[in-house]
Amino acid sequence: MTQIELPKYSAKDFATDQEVRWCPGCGDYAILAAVRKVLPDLNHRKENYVFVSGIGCSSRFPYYMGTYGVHGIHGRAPAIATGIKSANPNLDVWLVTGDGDGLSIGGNHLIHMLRRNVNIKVLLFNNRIYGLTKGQYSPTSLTGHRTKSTPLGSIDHPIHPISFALGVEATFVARCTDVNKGGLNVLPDVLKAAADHRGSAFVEIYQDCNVFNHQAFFYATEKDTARETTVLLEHGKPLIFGANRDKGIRFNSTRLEVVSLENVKEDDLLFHDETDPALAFLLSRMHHTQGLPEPVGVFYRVNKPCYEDMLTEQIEKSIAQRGEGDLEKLLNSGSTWTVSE
Amino acid sequence: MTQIELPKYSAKDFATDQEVRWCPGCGDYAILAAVRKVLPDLNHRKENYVFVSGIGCSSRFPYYMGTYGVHGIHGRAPAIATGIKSANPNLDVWLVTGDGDGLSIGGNHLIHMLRRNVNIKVLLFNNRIYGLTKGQYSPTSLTGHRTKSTPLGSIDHPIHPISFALGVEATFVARCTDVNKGGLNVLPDVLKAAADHRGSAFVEIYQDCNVFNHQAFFYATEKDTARETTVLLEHGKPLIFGANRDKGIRFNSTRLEVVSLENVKEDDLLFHDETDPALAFLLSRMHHTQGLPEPVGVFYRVNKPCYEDMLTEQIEKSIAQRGEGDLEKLLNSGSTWTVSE
Amino acid sequence: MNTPVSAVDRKHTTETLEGAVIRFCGDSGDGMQLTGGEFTTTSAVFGNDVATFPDFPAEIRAPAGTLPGVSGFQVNFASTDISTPGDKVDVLVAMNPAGLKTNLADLKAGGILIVNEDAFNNNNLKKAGYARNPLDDGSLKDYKLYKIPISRLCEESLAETGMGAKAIGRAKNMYTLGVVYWLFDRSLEPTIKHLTDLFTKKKNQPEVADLNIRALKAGYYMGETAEMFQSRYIVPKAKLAPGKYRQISGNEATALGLIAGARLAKKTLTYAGYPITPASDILHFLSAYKNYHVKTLQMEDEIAAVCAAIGASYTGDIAVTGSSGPGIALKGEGIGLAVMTELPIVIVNVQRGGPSTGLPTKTEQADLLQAVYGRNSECPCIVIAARSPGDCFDAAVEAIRLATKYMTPVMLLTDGYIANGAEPWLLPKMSQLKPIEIQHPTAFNAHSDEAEGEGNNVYWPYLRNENLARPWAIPGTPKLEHRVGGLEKAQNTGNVSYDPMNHQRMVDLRQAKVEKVVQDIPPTEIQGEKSGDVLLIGWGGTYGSIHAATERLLNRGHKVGTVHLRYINPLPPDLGEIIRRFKTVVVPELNKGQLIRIIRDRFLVDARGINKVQGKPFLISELVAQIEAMLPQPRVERAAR
Amino acid sequence: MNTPVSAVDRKHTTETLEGAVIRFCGDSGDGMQLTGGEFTTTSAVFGNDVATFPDFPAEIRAPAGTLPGVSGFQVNFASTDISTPGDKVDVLVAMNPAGLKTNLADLKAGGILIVNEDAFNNNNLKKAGYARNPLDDGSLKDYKLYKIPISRLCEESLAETGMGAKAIGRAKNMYTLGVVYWLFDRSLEPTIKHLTDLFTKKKNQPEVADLNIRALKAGYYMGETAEMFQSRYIVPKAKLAPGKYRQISGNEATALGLIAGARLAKKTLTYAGYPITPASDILHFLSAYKNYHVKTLQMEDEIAAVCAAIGASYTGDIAVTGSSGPGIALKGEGIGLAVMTELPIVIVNVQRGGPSTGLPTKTEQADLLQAVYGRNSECPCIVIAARSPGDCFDAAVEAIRLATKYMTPVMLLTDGYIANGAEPWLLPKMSQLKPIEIQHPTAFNAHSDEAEGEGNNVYWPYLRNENLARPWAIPGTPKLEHRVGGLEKAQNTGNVSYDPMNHQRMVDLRQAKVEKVVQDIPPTEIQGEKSGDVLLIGWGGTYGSIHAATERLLNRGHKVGTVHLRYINPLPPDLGEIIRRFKTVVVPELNKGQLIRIIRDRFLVDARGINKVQGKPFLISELVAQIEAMLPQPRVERAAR
Ligand SMILES: Cc1ncc(C[n+]2csc(CCOP(=O)(O)OP(=O)(O)O)c2C)c(N)n1
Ligand SMILES: Cc1ncc(C[n+]2csc(CCOP(=O)(O)OP(=O)(O)O)c2C)c(N)n1
Ligand code: SF4
Ligand code: SF4
Ligand SMILES: [Mg+2]
Ligand SMILES: [Mg+2]
Repeated sequence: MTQIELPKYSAKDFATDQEVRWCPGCGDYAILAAVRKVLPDLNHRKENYVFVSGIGCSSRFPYYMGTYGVHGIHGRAPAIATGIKSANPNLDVWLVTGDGDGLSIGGNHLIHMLRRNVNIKVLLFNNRIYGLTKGQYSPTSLTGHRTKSTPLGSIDHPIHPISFALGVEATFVARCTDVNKGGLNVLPDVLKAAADHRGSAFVEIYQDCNVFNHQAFFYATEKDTARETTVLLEHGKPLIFGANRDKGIRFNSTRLEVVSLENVKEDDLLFHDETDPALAFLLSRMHHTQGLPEPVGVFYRVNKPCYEDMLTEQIEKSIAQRGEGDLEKLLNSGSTWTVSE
Repeated sequence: MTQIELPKYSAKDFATDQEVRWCPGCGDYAILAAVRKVLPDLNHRKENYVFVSGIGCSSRFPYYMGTYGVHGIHGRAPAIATGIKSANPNLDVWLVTGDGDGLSIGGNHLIHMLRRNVNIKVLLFNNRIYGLTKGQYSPTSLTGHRTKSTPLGSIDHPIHPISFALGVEATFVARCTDVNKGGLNVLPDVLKAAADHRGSAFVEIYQDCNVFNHQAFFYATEKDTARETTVLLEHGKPLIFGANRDKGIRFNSTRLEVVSLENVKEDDLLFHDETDPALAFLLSRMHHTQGLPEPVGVFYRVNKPCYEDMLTEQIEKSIAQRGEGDLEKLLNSGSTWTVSE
Repeated sequence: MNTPVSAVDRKHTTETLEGAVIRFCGDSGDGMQLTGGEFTTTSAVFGNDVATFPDFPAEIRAPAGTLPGVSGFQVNFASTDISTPGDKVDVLVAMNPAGLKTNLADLKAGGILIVNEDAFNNNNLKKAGYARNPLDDGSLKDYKLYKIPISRLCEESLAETGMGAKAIGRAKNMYTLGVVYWLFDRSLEPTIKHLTDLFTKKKNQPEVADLNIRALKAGYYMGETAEMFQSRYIVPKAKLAPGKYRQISGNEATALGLIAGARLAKKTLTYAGYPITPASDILHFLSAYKNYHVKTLQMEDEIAAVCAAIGASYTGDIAVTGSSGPGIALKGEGIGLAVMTELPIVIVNVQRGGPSTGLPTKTEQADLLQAVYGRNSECPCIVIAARSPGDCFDAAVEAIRLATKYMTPVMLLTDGYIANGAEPWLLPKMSQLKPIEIQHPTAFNAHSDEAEGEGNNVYWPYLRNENLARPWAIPGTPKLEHRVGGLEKAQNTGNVSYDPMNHQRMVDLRQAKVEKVVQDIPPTEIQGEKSGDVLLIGWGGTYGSIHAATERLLNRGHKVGTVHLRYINPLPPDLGEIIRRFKTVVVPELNKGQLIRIIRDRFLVDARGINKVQGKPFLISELVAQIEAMLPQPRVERAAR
Repeated sequence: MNTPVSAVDRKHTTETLEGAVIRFCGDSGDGMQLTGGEFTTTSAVFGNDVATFPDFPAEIRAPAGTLPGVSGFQVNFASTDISTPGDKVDVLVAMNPAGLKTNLADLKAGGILIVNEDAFNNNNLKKAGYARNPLDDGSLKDYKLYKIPISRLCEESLAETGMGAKAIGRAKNMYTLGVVYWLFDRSLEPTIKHLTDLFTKKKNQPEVADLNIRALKAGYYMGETAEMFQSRYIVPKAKLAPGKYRQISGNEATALGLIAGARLAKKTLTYAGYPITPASDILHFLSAYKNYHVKTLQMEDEIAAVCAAIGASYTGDIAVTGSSGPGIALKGEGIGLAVMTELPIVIVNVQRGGPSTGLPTKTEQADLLQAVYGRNSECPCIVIAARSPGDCFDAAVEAIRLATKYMTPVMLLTDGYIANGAEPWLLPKMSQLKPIEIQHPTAFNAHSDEAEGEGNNVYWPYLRNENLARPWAIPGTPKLEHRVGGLEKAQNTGNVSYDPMNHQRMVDLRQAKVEKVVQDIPPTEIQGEKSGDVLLIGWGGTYGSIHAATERLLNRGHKVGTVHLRYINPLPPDLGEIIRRFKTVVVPELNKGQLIRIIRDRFLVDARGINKVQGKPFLISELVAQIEAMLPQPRVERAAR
């Protein structure tokens, strides 16, 4: 395709005339604003964007983006998106889902999209609750969580979205928060990194459901705690955190521990390696409740051929080998015979 | 329950009068024989066993077990089994599935059963192919695999069942092979360990589909290669392998390498720790094609409360607190009023 | 407590009414559902017959003050028998401009319109799309308009509590309720008791209880003192069947019915679900009843839910799954497995607006053909429907009874309207409900040819009893080990069978089993004439509207009879005979014509449909008008009565 | 090459036949499908009309020699027009006792029975459940029995090749085919060519080709020299419509039709599937046609497949998904989304025996009501059906045409019988097929009130054309960015709408759109009488049997007319008028009565069904017998002809 000059877009170009209908104070607003703001910087044509979603509060996202979009059915967005991307690999396909949509009913589709490495950007809004259906527990709800459907507390063990994605061969896995009042503004950088990745990119976003699970992630987003309970992952750099950047993470045999930088040198800290799946998995098990900060940023990033590229390649190779398909010939193939008048 | 004396069972007690209908040479026969042989040793009552499956060659398994059984629908065995186990926690529920049944259509149900830690034993017969539907590629088929539906080779990246299970919070994860001509007879031991585990137990079994994917795992099962391409995991023991047990696995920073025991002391080898999820994950990435032996045995085993226990506990607690539910009272709850004659 | 007594005061004239329809509307945040619910309970406890229609906005919250954010609650209360929340509204209470805009059309000419004047500010007017303030421009001159500065009055009367502005602002619904209570001469007691229970006892927030009770009383006193209303209204007690009553919504009644059904069968209940509007509340209700040995499994999706129910059923529990709309579509394959394995499960379908995600919070009756035909191959299910909130209880018990008697799935159809709507419910006595007999075999039931000896020596899971049901041996029973599954089964032995004649036989048997249910169907009741011009055939949640419309038509002298079906598959055995007694058959449905497809097919009668697909119940008036248009000759002479 | 010439020799008498039905049967491992296929091709190439019926064992392999392991292939070849593989068999070739046991009942009295004598050893006899050897006990005296020691003869004749025993053993099917070729005076050429193509060219195994060709010839010479058969049979060429033919199975024709449809629309085809018997072959065929720009996606399940098709459709591809049985049940929710988003997709349903997993390898026609009604809410789909293997091509093209013209899903029904069966197919000429016009808008199509200026300034995705279809703008088109989804959409703008009247309008529109298809339905063709005693209404894969039965009934002088439907939803507009011209309407179906439900409902005619659910097609004779029993008076006088 010849590159036609790209218009200069602003966040406003990515808005629609539809009223945004989330509850006041919902974390979704911040994510929407961030996405609208990041897209103009990505140098893609607006008409090539397709936002795809399932069902849930989060899944209303496409209605608020002035791009092409499909508000699908519950859990099936990855399959719809795969169809879109296969049909036209030039499109920039983004997928917005929730912890229920993406990990409960839709978990399997997500798995297979990720392992196929279809070049789609997945934003999973994790609010640890079913928002749209008014407050039942979700696969990421903590054990014991009392919700409409678990008045005595949930008895399920929650899924860890990052571990999940790593376990099913995702090639890009990241985490950030809807807002960050601690000063780390990871969301836009992660969105850009996801956009730049050629392949499936999985981004978990801690999101506040203001109505049914308020403050679930305040430890990770509020000014006084965010820097203590989260640590930013940067490839090749040591894991340092704390409001004063005075703490670090270190290996202790195969497990991790927090150390004070007063006692330990930076060089002895754990250095992040985005290409190491087992390290990424280890990092995905860190919980602030165990005294370990929860990593934000890119856990894992590797290059693998992506699905639609291989699909196109097979078609092109097949044409190169067998020639552009001639239907008349195809019909006439096999053993034919002629009955004359 | 009072413990009634257990009959002495033999493998024959677990057979049925139905003809076993797998292709001659199918790996499923060996697994069936092993299961029938192990069950008598487990000291459970025959009438308490329920074998549940989905659809596939492997999923015909329940028909060949003289126990209770449900041959379900494609992919849904974990949900059926969860219903069974919740309804009667005293039953011993085993689930037999294939790489297609369990990881393609049924991946999501498996995830949620595993993370809920329902006390069910899962045997996943991985033959890297759809057997019953006569030879299409499956989620574990290797990239490039030519099958009926991929005449030019598969373009999907395969899923690793062990990584998958670890990523979704399974509490017991193991691997073995249908047969083992290299002398390691892991299958019965793993079956017993799975049976002993209180919680979901996930067992991947490399299985030869004699017709549509013959010899896919011969490297791991045949006499001349098995000891070179597999390594037995034993908790607390170093990873040693080779026909002469002369090779070991060692950490090299965060990655693994093969070393010769001529040069390296056993103490410097990697020691297996069943309770370390990140280590288990690292082990799940080993491939013989990269010169690393593939682990068999138990990758991971931890104790967590299981679903049906917590379910029962909530019911009991609720009864203790609120008293045995009285329906007449319940009907009369809320604001009532009386209309007199 | 110093509450006003409900004696008629002297300052106002009083009018006695047969009944009235009142609708509260406002923003989702204005607490209209609670307000309406309280008014309903109070009226019911007082002794009126009541019927309600809560109308929520779509599941997701709209911005405050906008049209999509409007929440409404309508209640019809009367001294006579009523069966619907009413067509037109006598009193409309609008808490904001958006509420007024979306609801005014339903207010009767000359009706009472109470508005919160304070909410009609520029901002809100704009959000509601009003160019000018309707309170001032004369556009409301056809109504009895009461402009009350509710926000300000409420605030003033609560200022002394020292509570925050937000909390006080929230109490204005109770202030409004107080006004309306005064207007209709209702007691404040039930609401005060409820507020105390809710805030003081349950949530341990006595200050909130106090605030709301103060607001309620302040509103009441305002009515009493402000000389704003010319008249008060009295709606006397209704003559209801004697007994103990409570308000109940359809979803709660379904939940209770399922518990009762399991109890009657002396078994535990497993309910496997996945949240979806408007079925979720069944899951919520049941999950609170753990001490009734109820197991609720919130599964990962609807397919898992139906499959978990199948697993629980195989294991011997009373197994139920429920959903709505797309969730039911997803269960088709699973229901097929239950049909083939001949395991009893109940599938509750709380129908909602569709197709696809459709109008999730709105009602519809458009899943009937899916229930009867919507699975691959010949896959018959028993299908029954509930007609009203309270009837969901009976229908749920019946579903369990039929499923276990015939060893086959039963689909129970309810809908968003009766699921969320509530009505006074005459409490059943458990002791008077018929027990559900279930026997799990514990011994061999057949003699295999191969084996020697006399007496039974095998268990045949597909042997049949007089109802064509197979035996239900459950895991844990020694010697009866057997396997079930989705492949065709040989009659008797239950082994997998590819035999053509066996397949024919089993397909026939599964069908015959469902048809056997006719033996359980009581003679069909006909409301009105037993023969004549028009037979109305209804089903499900339209009962109230059709019933009321029939009354009205009968009053006008039309020869109309009405049948309302509980049993849809199979149909009642006497239906054909009834149909033949009428000149015209009319089938009103909230769909494009579904039951009518089956009626026409089955009875070859040129039935006509009255159909509406607007996410809303029928109005009595529209039914009457359409039916009258179909009647051979308008009975003018009697219509004048 | 030194192949026998097909001249009639002197040693044997020759009989000329109008046609013959031959069935090859044996163990799954005996290569019966290949054998039957070769005989068919040879006969077709020779100029006979042919029809086939492959009958596989259940998907899973049974142990060698057992009854469930038997594989059969029946071919009917004739010098006249035939439309079914035949009811009864003239020649049965049984390679083992199990084959004999399961197939003998279908052999005509006096028919030819060729058996591989060597296979009738104790072991095999026991596996087949024979207490004594039927070849010796006189039980086969009603047939012309030819006991040939095929294994030994074949082995001897191939000994000199030096190939292994296993390879030689496998070639015995070709030996047998040679015998049969001799018996029916067929040329060996087509098979020799095929063996060479397959083994020498494709698989590079010339030694295997050689082995099989030798076996084939050896069999042929045995027939010639052994003086075993008294007579040879000649089945002359048939008079077929002139043109170029090939053998085609329904699944292959469907695949080709889908490619052709996409070509005619000048678009690329995306086929998203998930393996399932008997639909998998469509996926297999299509996945080999990458150079036709065909994209095949084997998704993780059927739900993903229909959703991927929806995604591809939104993006502008011709999007198709296909499945069978339970796989179709799973697609219901997704189809609903396609209906709501008004996106064109084709769903191919290769029907199989059910319910649930049922009889996966057997045929049935029991998914019709699911196709028409099987989704939540009012969710109409266009439904069409293919009648024969070759017809699948046309039906697939038509499905794509209708889907894109009306912007809505089309369900294409085929079944296991026509999907696996093959028939001679007169090749269509691409140039003579009507192009499918599709326009993707590239500019605004409406004027929004809010915006200033003249001319169009917005894109309305739910504006409608004369067919009520909405425009199909695709991603990548500047300025036409828009969103679709499963919530109810406002007419024109396509915004989410909860408006009651809009909902009614959209429900009506989606229905009206499907009903518009009547304008595409050509006048209904009637086979036989245009009015009279019995109108047969058929649909789908029963065409051959019903057609042949009709011929036979007409020959016997009955006043019978037959209509075979391609269009099921909507029905042809002239069907009602045709129905009224006949005294009785009979609907034969391989189900418990499904089309008949719709016919009765729609036309209020007391249609009667002929129904069979045995996993097998109708026999002509059973149809004739049942229809004759319904005829007012047997026409004895002409039946004697
Ligand atoms: C098939 C189906 N099942 C269930 C639902 C009901 N439903 C809608 S959204 C939702 C869960 C939403 O949770 P999540 O994905 O976490 O999104 P959130 O609202 O929290 O952003 C459910 C259960 C549905 N629409 N469709
Ligand atoms: C809903 C549904 N989809 C598809 C199928 C067809 N099907 C049966 S088994 C199977 C795959 C079997 O593969 P696997 O689970 O690996 O088992 P194997 O036969 O290899 O042991 C498929 C696709 C089905 N029966 N049901
Ligand atoms: S319910 Fe929760 S997630 Fe949904 S819009 Fe409201 S605050 Fe946001
Ligand atoms: S097809 Fe493969 S997996 Fe299935 S029975 Fe045969 S050998 Fe075993
Ligand atoms: Mg959520
Ligand atoms: Mg497999």
